[in-house]
Amino acid sequence: MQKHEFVFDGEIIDTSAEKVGEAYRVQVGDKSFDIRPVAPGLFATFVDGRKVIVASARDHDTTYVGIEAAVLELSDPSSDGFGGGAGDQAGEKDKIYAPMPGKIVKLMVAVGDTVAEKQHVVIVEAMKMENPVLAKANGTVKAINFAEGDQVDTDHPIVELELDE
Amino acid sequence: MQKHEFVFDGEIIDTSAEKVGEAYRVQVGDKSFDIRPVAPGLFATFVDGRKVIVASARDHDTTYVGIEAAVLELSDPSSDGFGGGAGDQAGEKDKIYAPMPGKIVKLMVAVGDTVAEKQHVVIVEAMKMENPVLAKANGTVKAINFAEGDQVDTDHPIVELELDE
Amino acid sequence: MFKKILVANRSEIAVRVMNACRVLGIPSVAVYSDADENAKHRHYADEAVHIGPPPPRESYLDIDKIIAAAKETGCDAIHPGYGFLAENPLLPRRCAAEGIAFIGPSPEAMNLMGNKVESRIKMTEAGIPLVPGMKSSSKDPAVFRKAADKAGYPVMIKAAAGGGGKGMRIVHKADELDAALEAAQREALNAFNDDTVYLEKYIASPRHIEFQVIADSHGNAVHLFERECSIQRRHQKIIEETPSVALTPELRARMGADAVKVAQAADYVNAGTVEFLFDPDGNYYFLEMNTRIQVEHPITEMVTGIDLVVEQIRVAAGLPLSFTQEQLNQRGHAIECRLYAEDGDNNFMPSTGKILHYSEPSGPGIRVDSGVMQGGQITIDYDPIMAKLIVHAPDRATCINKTIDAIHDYKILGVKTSRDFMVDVLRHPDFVHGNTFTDFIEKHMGDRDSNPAKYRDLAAAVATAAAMSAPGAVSSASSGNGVVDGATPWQTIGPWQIGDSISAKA
Amino acid sequence: MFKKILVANRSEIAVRVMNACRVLGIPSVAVYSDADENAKHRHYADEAVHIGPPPPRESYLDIDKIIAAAKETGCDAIHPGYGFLAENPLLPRRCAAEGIAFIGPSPEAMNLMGNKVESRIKMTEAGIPLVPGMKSSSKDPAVFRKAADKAGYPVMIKAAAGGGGKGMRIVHKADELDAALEAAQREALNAFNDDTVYLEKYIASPRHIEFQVIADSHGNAVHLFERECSIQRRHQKIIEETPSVALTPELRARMGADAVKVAQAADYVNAGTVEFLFDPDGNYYFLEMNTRIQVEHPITEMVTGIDLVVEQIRVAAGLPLSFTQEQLNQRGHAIECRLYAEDGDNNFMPSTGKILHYSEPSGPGIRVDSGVMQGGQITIDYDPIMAKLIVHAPDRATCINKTIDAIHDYKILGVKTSRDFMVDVLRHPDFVHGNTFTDFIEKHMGDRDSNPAKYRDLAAAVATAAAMSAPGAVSSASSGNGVVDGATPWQTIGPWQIGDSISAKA
Repeated sequence: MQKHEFVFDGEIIDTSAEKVGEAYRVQVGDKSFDIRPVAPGLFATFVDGRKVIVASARDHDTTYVGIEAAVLELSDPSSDGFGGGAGDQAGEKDKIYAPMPGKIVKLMVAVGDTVAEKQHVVIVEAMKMENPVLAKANGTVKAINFAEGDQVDTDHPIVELELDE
Repeated sequence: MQKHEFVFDGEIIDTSAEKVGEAYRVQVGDKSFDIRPVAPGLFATFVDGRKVIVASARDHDTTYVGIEAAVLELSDPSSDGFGGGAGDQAGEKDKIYAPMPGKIVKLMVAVGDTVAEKQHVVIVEAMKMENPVLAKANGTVKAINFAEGDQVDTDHPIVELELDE
Repeated sequence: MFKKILVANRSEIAVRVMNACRVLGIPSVAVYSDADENAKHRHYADEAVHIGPPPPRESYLDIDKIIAAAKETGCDAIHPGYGFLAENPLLPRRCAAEGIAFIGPSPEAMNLMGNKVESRIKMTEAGIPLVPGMKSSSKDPAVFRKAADKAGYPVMIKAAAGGGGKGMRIVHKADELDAALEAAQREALNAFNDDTVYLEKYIASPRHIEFQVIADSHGNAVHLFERECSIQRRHQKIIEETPSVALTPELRARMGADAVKVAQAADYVNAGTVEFLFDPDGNYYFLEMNTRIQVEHPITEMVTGIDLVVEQIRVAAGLPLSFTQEQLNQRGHAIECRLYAEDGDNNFMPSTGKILHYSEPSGPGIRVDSGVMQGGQITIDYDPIMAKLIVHAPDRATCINKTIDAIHDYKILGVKTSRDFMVDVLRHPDFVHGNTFTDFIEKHMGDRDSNPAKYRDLAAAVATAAAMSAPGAVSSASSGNGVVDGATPWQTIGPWQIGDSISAKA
Repeated sequence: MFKKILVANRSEIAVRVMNACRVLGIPSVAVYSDADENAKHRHYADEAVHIGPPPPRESYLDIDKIIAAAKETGCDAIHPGYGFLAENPLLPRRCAAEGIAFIGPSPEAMNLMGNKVESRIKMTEAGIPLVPGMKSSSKDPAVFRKAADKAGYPVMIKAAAGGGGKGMRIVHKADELDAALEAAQREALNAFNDDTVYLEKYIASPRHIEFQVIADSHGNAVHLFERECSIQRRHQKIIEETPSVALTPELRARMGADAVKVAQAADYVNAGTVEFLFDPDGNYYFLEMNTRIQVEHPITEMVTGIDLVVEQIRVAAGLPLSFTQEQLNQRGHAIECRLYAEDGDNNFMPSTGKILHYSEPSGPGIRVDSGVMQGGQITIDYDPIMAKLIVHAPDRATCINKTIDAIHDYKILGVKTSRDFMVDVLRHPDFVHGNTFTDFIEKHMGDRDSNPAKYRDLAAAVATAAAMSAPGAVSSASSGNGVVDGATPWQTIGPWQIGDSISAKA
């Protein structure tokens, strides 16, 4: 019986599992799943009584699991607090990051502005498209760390907010 | 520069090869081939100026190579004289083996009979089909090691011949 | 519609039927013997039930076990595929008694058509042209000798319960008749558990042209045009195509109408195939009707756009046909190549072993119906069909070339196949010109020289690269832990450099 | 016919064109930038030539480099795919000067249709119905304001050189016009190196219905029926289907005849697409003609059985069309889903990274045109389209269900896609009922909740099994040595036991 721990959406999930023949019987809470490896990165299991193939792959501290059309990202709890990834993954709603490396074509807020959740604050051009970046919560702009025309990566916040209570 | 040796159809083939980037440049006689791994067991190369995908797999001492619709079997020279496989591969024309495990349904020759190349000598039933087994050379039947109804494998000759000169 | 379907078969046809179930949103249940513990059809189904040891009589042919598996898993219908129990009327009878639907014809229609002798009588009455021969079977070799003398040699002995070339023998001379009769009876007994055989005149150099039909329980019956299956070895089809180059639109309409008449005469409800011999003078003779989905059904699907197995299931569920004769047409050309585990360079001797490497071709117009996986074992227990390659193209010439390309891209190592043999058939001028008769292989391929030695040096180079490449880059029999891959060659093509620094040189 | 064809493009369309070359037996040459050193299109071709750094202007858009690559490899024809140079008349002009055939229209026809303003004038003359708007472009915002007031808000700003939603803006109110104009011009400049934009009336809630046409150099021009491409986000198509539920046979024939008239008015020789807006009252308006093979061409191939790229190459080689209008018909229903590297749950934000796992669906009626491989990198350099899933079925309802199944079987990990978003579209009652208008996503998907949390426990169980399974059973980013696999899930399904001992329990 092996124990494992994953973080999904800020919550810890505990699992315990044993090998039964070629498959793994995994206990998650009060549910039991049988998961059988069928090919590199592919597993067979059941969803709503129908056999399905699910996919899994790891990158650094994250396990990606593809079930039907959904992809879930599970982090190792050991990595970096809960979230384990770039800032955007960590649930830091006060920092606004570019979703991908690109060029800032428009800054739509200034320090001191109040912004609402889902408000467009920056436009980043990447892959030949202008991509609006949205605020993740209501707040006031505390800092702007880049200027229009700057190249940005995904590790440094473009805009920082003072969140409303 | 690495040297390799294979046996094909009773003949030794010497190769020498070096790695060039991700590919292997292999010299065989006065010809040079570039072979690039593209996936597990698959390689890209050229036949008559067109890019083709070829397949390769090993089992025991034999390397199987699939090129276009052909499959070639190359043996390691170290294994067992030249041939390296079951008797049928070794070019022993005086011994007649079942091509696959099965049941002898008919023996069509007796000790002392003369047989001609391609003459049907035994019928072996396997996979629900009656499969004639042919003599591989002209000769005289020296020994018959099984009876009708016997199960045979591929390692023991059913009929042994005294070959004509 | 059915709630859950048990597929009483194995290999590619079981997978094909399960695919139709998926399209219809119906869960499927596989049955498997010990030999098929890791077979593709077992894993493809939603559920699977073990039904016994490898010999078919103790598993796939055991009606009690099939019925028990269906009841255990709550199936309300059974699809028999082809072969095994597909043409055994005991299965539909038992299904009826157990309240399970049988996806196939009534036992009466199956009985009639399954017995080649009875069906000949019925079809003579219905006005369908027939090959001259015995009106009934016999155990007495003298009756066969007399019938053969009357029809004139060459004659053909065929299993009454037959199909697939088993229990079939051509006899050219009177003194060969007794031995051939004995062999045919023995094979028929083994294959069908019934040694009844009969005899008819052997038509030299005919084409084998068959018509796909389907009929529902509401009185609708249509044909889905022809398939030409003249390329046979030992009376077993290996390459099929549609349309046939031999048919004019008029002849096609006439034969199609006769095929529908055959189905109607038998009160037939299901997909079925009416086989005709087509002689060089343009006459055709009813040969037999196969009361099941046929191995070569996909080429009809390609040119008509109809999913025959889906339609077969719908019809079995009592639904009317979802199309009329007028709505059907033929589009383009389709060829099927049967990949048997056999040695195309050595008299089609069955080949067994482990599949060391397996990768399928892919692309627009290319379909593979397969029942095998890399790492799988081909054993002596069952028919050696591993997969079918089906290619669709706008015209016959393009289709031939596309098929050859696809065969080249189809990689199977460890078990012998007749891939190279089939390429030689497809390239033969007589095939290209449509001169396809059932003696094609005997006539044109007898002195064929496969000569793989032309690839000798390249093969040694590849073997060298394989030996040198990183562990894991080459699949190996010893690494077979059930984790498999069946990537198609061109889907998975990886890093490759070309240009000044590295290229092919002679 | 051509001796060797250079494909001046990348990703899935380059692979698609090379596949047509293979069908025709013509060797193909790829070009690739530094970013595409390991890209699929590079490896799929017979030869490949490196043409520079990642930015398109220094590689895929550099005509000198393309021509030099063609000459270096002895190509006598160039296929431009879609995007990049496909609608740039400088390439056919240069090809003509260098004695290389261009597989596309004449520069004159391209010029005419590439310029939305000129083409509107020409089509008005030809009697084709048009959306009211500006007759010519301008740099002066005041001209746009005046035209907008005349046509009445809402209006739409479009790039004259445009396509794919770039440089396009809807403006609902006068005070939004200036900002939108500026943004559209900026995007147009970046995308097409030309900031010319124009304005026309915005038709609210229309359908986008386009007709595939093809014309040869012998005066033959036909249409291959419609594609409905109403499911768009940010004016970019994501799901296309054919036939359209909105067309009656009469309307189809009339619009098809108008589409042919458009091609003829432009002296057009090549495959092309005539786009119409179709308003809720059944009126249609000419929108533009795309003078290239279109992203969504495969659905037309599925229902007509024609290989459009093969036909395009034949026509460019001076051969007549291999079919007439009368020989064409629509069979069944086809749906295409575009797989972009983007986050369907987050405003379609582009996504980059390494493809950690990649496996494609397969089976009868399922086709995948893809340009990516497991282990490949999705970078910011190019359009985020990775692959197209194309599904064909006898009817629309079956096609929708089969498409959802195929999306489920399509596994891509490491880069985000809108697969789940597309399943939600396909399942939406308005989609199922054919209520497909260009505002579908805005209207129905705005408050969509993807909620992958329902799979939370199962995902944790799979992650646990993955962690426990043998090394190598799980693909890992760190193992990426260029050895890839792209096996389809159901092709490669391996050992699996079910029955009493082990099964799914809740």
